[in-house]
Amino acid sequence: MLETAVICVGIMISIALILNLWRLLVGPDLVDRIVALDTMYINSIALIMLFGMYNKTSLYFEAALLIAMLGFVSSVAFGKYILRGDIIE
Amino acid sequence: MMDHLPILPILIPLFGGLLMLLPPFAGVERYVNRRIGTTLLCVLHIVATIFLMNSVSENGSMMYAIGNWQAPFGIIMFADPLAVMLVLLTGFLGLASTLYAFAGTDREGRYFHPIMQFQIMGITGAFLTHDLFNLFVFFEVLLIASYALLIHGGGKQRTLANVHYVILNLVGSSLFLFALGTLYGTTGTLNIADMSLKISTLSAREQVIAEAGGMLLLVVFGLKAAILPLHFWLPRTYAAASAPVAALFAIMTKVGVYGIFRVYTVIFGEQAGQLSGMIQPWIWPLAILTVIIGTVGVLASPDLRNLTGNLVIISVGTLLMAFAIRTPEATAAGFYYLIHSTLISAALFMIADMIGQQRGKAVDRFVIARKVQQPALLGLMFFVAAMAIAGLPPFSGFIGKLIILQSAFSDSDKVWVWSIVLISSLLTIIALSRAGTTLFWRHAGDRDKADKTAVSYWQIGGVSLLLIASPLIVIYGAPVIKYTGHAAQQLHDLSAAVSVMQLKGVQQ
Amino acid sequence: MSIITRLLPMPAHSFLLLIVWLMLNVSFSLGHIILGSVLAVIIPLLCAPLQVPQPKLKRPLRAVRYVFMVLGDIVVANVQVAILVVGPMRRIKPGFVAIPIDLEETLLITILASTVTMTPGTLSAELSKDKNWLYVHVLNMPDNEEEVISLIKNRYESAIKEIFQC
Amino acid sequence: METLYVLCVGVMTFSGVFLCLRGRTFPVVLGLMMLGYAVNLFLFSSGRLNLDGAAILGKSEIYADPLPQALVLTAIVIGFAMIAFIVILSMRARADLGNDYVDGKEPPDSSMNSPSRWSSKK
Amino acid sequence: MSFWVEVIVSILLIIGGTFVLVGSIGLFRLKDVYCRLHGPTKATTVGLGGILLSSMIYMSHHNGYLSIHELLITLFLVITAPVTAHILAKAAMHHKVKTMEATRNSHMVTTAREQRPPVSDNDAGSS
Amino acid sequence: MSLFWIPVLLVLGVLVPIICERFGRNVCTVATMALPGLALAKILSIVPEVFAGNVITEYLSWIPSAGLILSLRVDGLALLFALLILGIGLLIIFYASYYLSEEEAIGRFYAYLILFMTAMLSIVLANNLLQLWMAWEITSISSFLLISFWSSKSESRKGARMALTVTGAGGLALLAGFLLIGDIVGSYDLSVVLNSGDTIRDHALYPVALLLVLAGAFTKSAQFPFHFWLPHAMAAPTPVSAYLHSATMVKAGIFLLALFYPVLAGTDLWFFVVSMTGLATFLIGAYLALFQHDLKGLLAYSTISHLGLITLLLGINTQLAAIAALFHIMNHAVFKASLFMAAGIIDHETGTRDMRRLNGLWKYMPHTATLATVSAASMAGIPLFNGFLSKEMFFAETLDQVALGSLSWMIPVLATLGGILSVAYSMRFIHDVFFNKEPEGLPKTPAEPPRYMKFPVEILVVICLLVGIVPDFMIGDLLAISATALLPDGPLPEYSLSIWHGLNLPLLMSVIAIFGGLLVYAYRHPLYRFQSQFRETDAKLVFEGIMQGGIQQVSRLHNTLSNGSLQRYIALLLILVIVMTAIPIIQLDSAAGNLTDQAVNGIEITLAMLLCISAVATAILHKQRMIALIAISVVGLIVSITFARFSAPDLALTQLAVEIVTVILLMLALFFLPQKTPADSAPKRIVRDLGIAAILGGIVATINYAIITRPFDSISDFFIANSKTGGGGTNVVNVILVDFRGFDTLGEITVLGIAALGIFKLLTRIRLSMPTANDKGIAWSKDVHPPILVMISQSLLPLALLVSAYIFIRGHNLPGGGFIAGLVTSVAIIQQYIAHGVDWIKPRIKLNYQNLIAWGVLLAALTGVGSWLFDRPFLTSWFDYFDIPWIGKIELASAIIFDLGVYLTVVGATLLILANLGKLTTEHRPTVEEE
Ligand code: NA
Ligand code: NA
Repeated sequence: MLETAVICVGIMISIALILNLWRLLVGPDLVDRIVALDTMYINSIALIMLFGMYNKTSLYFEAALLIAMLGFVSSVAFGKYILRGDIIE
Repeated sequence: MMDHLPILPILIPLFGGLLMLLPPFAGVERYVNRRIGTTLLCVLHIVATIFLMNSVSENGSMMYAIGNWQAPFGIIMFADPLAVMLVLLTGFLGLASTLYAFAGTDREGRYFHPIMQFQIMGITGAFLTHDLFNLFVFFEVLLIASYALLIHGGGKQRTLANVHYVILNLVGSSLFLFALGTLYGTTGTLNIADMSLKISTLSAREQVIAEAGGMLLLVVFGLKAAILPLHFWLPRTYAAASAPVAALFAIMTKVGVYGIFRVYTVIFGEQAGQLSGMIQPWIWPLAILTVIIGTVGVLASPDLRNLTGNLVIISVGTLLMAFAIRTPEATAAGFYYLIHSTLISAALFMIADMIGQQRGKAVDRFVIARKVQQPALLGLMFFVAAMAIAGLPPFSGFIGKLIILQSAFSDSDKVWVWSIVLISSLLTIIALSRAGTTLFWRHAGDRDKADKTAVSYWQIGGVSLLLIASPLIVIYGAPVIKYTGHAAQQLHDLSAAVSVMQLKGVQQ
Repeated sequence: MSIITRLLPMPAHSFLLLIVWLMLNVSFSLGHIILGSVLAVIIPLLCAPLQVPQPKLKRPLRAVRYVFMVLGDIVVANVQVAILVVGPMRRIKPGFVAIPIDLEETLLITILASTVTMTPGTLSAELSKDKNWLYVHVLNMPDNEEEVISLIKNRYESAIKEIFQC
Repeated sequence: METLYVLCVGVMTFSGVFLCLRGRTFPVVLGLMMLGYAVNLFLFSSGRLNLDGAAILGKSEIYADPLPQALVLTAIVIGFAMIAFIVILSMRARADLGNDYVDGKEPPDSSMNSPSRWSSKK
Repeated sequence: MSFWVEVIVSILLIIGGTFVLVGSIGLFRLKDVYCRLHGPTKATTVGLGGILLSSMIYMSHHNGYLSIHELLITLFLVITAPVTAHILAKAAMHHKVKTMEATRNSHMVTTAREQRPPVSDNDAGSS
Repeated sequence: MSLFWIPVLLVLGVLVPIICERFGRNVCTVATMALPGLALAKILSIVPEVFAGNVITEYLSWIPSAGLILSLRVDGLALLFALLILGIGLLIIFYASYYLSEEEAIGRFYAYLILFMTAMLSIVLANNLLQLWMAWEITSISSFLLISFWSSKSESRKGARMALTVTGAGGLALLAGFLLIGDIVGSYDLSVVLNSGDTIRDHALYPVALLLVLAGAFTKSAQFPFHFWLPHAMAAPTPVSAYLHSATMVKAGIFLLALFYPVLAGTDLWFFVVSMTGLATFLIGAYLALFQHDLKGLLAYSTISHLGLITLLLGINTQLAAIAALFHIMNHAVFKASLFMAAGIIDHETGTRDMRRLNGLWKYMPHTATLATVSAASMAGIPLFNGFLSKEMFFAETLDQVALGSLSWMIPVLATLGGILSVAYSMRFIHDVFFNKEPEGLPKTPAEPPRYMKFPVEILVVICLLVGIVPDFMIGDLLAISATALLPDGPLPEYSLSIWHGLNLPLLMSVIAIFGGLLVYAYRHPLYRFQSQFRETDAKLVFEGIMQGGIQQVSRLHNTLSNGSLQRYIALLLILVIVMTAIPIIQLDSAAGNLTDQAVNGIEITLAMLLCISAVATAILHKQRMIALIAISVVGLIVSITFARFSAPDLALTQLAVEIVTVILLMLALFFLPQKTPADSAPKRIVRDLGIAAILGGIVATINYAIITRPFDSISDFFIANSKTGGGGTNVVNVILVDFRGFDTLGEITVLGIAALGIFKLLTRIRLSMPTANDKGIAWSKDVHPPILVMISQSLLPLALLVSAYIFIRGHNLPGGGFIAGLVTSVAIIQQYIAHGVDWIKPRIKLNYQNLIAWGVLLAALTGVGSWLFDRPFLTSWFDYFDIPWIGKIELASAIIFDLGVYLTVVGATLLILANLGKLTTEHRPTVEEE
């Protein structure tokens, strides 16, 4: 059962990622693309956790944690860029 | 300490460069401390290398297993006569450049001395390491240091030259990694000697894959060495660099040449079956064309620095010819020529700078300009350097070219090597005589007396150090050639390296 | 100033860090408690120059309750949003509202704004310069804007005020 | 899996090389980054692909080849240093030369000539 | 693994996955940037929370000890997601991204992007 | 005393004039003459031994492996030349002290002259081919210096360059010839080579060697068609012309022919090439000499002509001809040197050398005129003067050969014609200058020169007369002994050195020559008119034209090839890669190895698809830079997921952290760069680039596939086996990084540190224009630090630092390590910079990032050196487990300190870069350029 659930969720996340990429490429605004990228970060965390469950290992935890932390910084930086151009001032 | 000799030439500049970043060496006003420190470091590097050389000459090649991890698993520093010779050359060049920089270059921007030390460290490491990936790392050390040194002093030309230089080398580094992946993926090892043993045990198909990796490496080394058609970056880059930096860069092309010598006589050497001599069909035309294109560049150069840059290209082509002959004798001749050409081209970069310093806005361009302030001094230096680099007796270039010519083995080699080397020499003589007559003899009016541009004693010291070496390696030609012969013979002797590193595997 | 206050300028922070450390290492061994405590002391000290003094949490229990309330709201809100998203797009009638806020401290405003974003169909879009207005984007605006305003003010802002007692 | 993997490496190489051949610094930097990804994946795979065998002792029976991983790690760091340098260098070039062409000037064979070229000469 | 644990894990997983997907569908389908921001900040975060919870239970069960570090990721996301959304909404307003036609009070974007207090509808109409 | 003293004395002699110049001209002259004088004494001291028929040789080993064994040899030929070089050389030095004006740097002049003398003497004394060649080249160089002595004159520079080019080219051919001979004989030792005549002549490569040697000899001796440089070398001061370009250097070629006469001569090829070249040179030189208006020009062409004569004699292949050649070498040296000096006196005293203006000088300088007349008569071959004797021998030898078959009669006829012309130009030299009306518009009033300026001329004139009158007494022995060098086998043939040989054909030829010459001179004006129809080609202009044109062509080629286009350079690089790797890859019949593809699932396909699409999108969208940056972020993200998927968690973490930092960096930079790429490359170039990219992508993929589908043995098993026991960690990757291959890591952090320093250098004094609005024209938001962001960022900092400590500490055993921890710390601090701004952070973070880098690398390196204390190699790790009550077993390892070094370096470098980059828009920007 879990196996099936994992596969189902895997497919869901895959679809989600494809939808994200679509938005990322289509835009239309830069902000749309950044939102898409941010969503992709979060979806990747889901995917990596899923890998962990699939392989029954917690080795992926740090990767997920790091994506959460760094993805935030990245999205904020992108946002700041649009707002101010200069992200550190 | 003697046990650690093979690592000292790497560690001295590393620690030195780091200390230069810290008190009491760091800071605008402490440049005197830095100068004293950096001179000591250069001398220390040379002394350590001489000890190492002595030890290697007496007891044979030394290996140093870093972290006490033995070959083929750990990273091995392998001090064979060739590597030690090149390290000594590097140290010598470093000292000359450093002294020259005391004239003021070192105060034109930050971190000059530390980065110079890192540069020396990178080059030294590249010569000493016997691990292909570690070679990559040292390549990157020397490259990043060279990027930083190249922009030293600022200015549009330097920035532009640096853009080209950096981008090309980044592409080159990517290729290096592709090559490394290919070679590791087929042989499963990184130690150069071990790889050469593994290569011979591969199946024919795997050898073909390894061959692709080897070819990639040739491009990588070729880019560093500036062989045709990868040479375009060199004259402009070297011309843009400040003089002591350009002088130190004279050894950098030799790192590429060294890589070619090392990799293709060891990894793809005689034991490598069908891969033995795999670059032979390439290296001949490339070497010849490199000499030709360098000569064309020499004739077409608008100024002395560009001309010297093109002379460096010629020297690389000549070295490749020596490699292509593929005998220990020719290799030995190549090594001698390498020492000579490195020292003299370095000196010429400095001389070009001093001439430029006295000719106002025309700098070292071949146009009528005001008279140089010290024609006798600079003229003599230029004359000696020009004679030497053109291969005219009684200076080192003559001996270098002579023994390369002598080492041409078959009749067809002779035709090619002799005609190319000699014609290139003639054209170089023509170009240098035109350059010299223009720079020193064609001038518009006398110079303004108030305009004091006399060269400093540091500059004279730096250049003299390099120029004096030329007659010295002529007078002591016999021991030097004996040494290079020994170095060449050791390079070709895989079984010696294998036994020093206690490698197990197929031997031939 | 006692040594303890000097070493632990923010005891709550330090405690939180220790807890997080133990969670990270998935271990409650003595070694990790010691190591975690050391870090919990050192890190706040290192960060101290970069911290601006914040209002103190006055009613922790109320805070816990608030957290659970918000969590509950999040779940509910998400189901609503999910239905909206999956359903026909024309049913969605978004809009902006400006919510007057009485909170003074930036921390509290931040908490409110975050809560607003995490809960039902609302998203804190902008804070006016004078910190008196929070512009909120509402995914599906009820016919009466005041519903949103009063929900936020009554359900969240008042709770926050209560927690920090200001 | 292997086919899929090399497909990705190939496409990234393609894209990286194409970008490296552009005439302005920013795309070239992107190209070098892209090439860097391709190279890292290439070097990484020289230890062959292993799906469940992180080289942490005691966590699995078969281990992935740890050596290429270490090499790639070094390569990533060095690549980062290099990219950082070239990024700032392109800024410097923009400041010194007044444009962002890799050659410091518009290439002679560039066919298009946009009137609104972004340049500020001071 | 006991059946019930597996059921709980699977259900949480499926719920999480669904929300993740819904979030991305929202990003895909919704008509303007402001609406699209709701998807990832809410649904995806919650979805991820579900998956993390599921992973937590599963790993705890698998390893035989309580594996709660997944909670940290959730905590982290709950703290950061609103800020990201806030910054991006600010960015969207700054970029003068068009709101969808049905948006009420879209004039507020003008005052909001300048961080001024809102003006009444009448004022907005006249200015 | 060793023979080696001769060159040593002379080399020291080079320094004497430079040192003595300050003591006045006379002292300088005397001092300069001293050492060559000593050398001459040494030569004279061995004359008896040489006359006794001995060949004196001495050896000094130098670089034996290259055949460079210094060795000297004095035989008759060498003796003859050595006497000429030193004897005439001393006279020239003496003469020059009067010739050069007071303000000229006579010290430098003498130094060059002695340098030349050394080289020239080394040529004739050399007993080793390579040594000979070295000296040969130095004569070219010193000749260059001497011709260009008046360097401010364009003609001097050009003349010097031309001489250097022509003789230099010949010299390189000569080297090839010598190397070939060395190969054939197996030695460069002249004693050996001279005894291997048959070996050489019989060798298949004899023609090649001969032609190469002749190329050297002919260029040096100004033989047709290489003669053109010599007249232009006359731009040199006259002592130089007298010494180099008549008496000695040009004779080096002749010397070479004589030296190799026993080895190379005697074949038809020798005869044909040497004698025909000599004949042509003889006639052309004589003919052109007649039409020169410049006194020195006349002498120069006459020299060419006489050199041709000697060459012709050496080419004739008879023994008597060789002896005649030697005889004429001596005679020519003597009379031509004296003529040049006389010409120099005339120039010196009248200020011109133009024979159209020089007339009737006998009246003004009768003494000089007498001397010049005697020498000129000798040149013309008038009886009682030395030139007559050798020229008569020459006429005799032209009669005595049959090599041209039925056309052999032409040689004596042409020789006579040459004789006629010689008489004619000699007549002109005497009549036109010393008689023939009054001088016209001379710059100076002519007068006799200083007494001793004529002294060298007098000596030479006396020799001319003595040799002409009592030849056997004067030079009989010298000629004989030098002839034995050319004709080593058997006794010398019969010949007689006397004025009167009876009425014979050669005498008739002489008579014809004298009267014919007078006749030609008498009717010279119609000849001048005839000659003036031909446009005079100035060899200098032609030569310079060819050189300039050549260099222009070469420059054009060079500029076309290296047009400064980076795109072209990269394309060339990549094309080379394609060509070189495609060749082996094509040999691979199938890329696939024997490992089967592992199964894929939908997620992996999706990820691959996303990766490929975003990679391609980055390329397509690169003109919209921000979008490209977002796209490449996706690539980076998926690459790190890929690492995670293929069991490389450390890599995933590193890739992720690096990716974010890089993107932030790019964003910082992008602010100062154009936001969009406006103009783009031509479509043709895009197609080309796409082609290169596609092929290269294909090749890389193929190689990759070929590798990963084949099994291999690697050294990695060792690492897995020893990670715990030898490195004390269970994360093998980390143990490799900090222990097995810690040296790589040390290098890597050094790179990072240097990069940061270099970037700091790049940022100092950078002048950037900041856009005030984005690419849509919207002015930047006024909300610099959004309060909500500030609040959250500062709350996250402790958490981030904790995470970074966590990642650091566990690295040795689980994924993590100093590098990733460092990046996490940096990103956390950067986040503070983003939220709070530089102005706020600057006073609050007192870290000196430069020191942090230095200490970081230092710490790592010191950990390595620490192992020396335990007598272990650099970077040998140490670890141990300690059992502590209550806590349990804990591990301490040196690798942790090493990793701490890595951590500090990463933090220092990243922050040095990013923080300083951030400062560019604030007043904290780096401005101090000087350290
Ligand atoms: Na800034
Ligand atoms: Na006259």
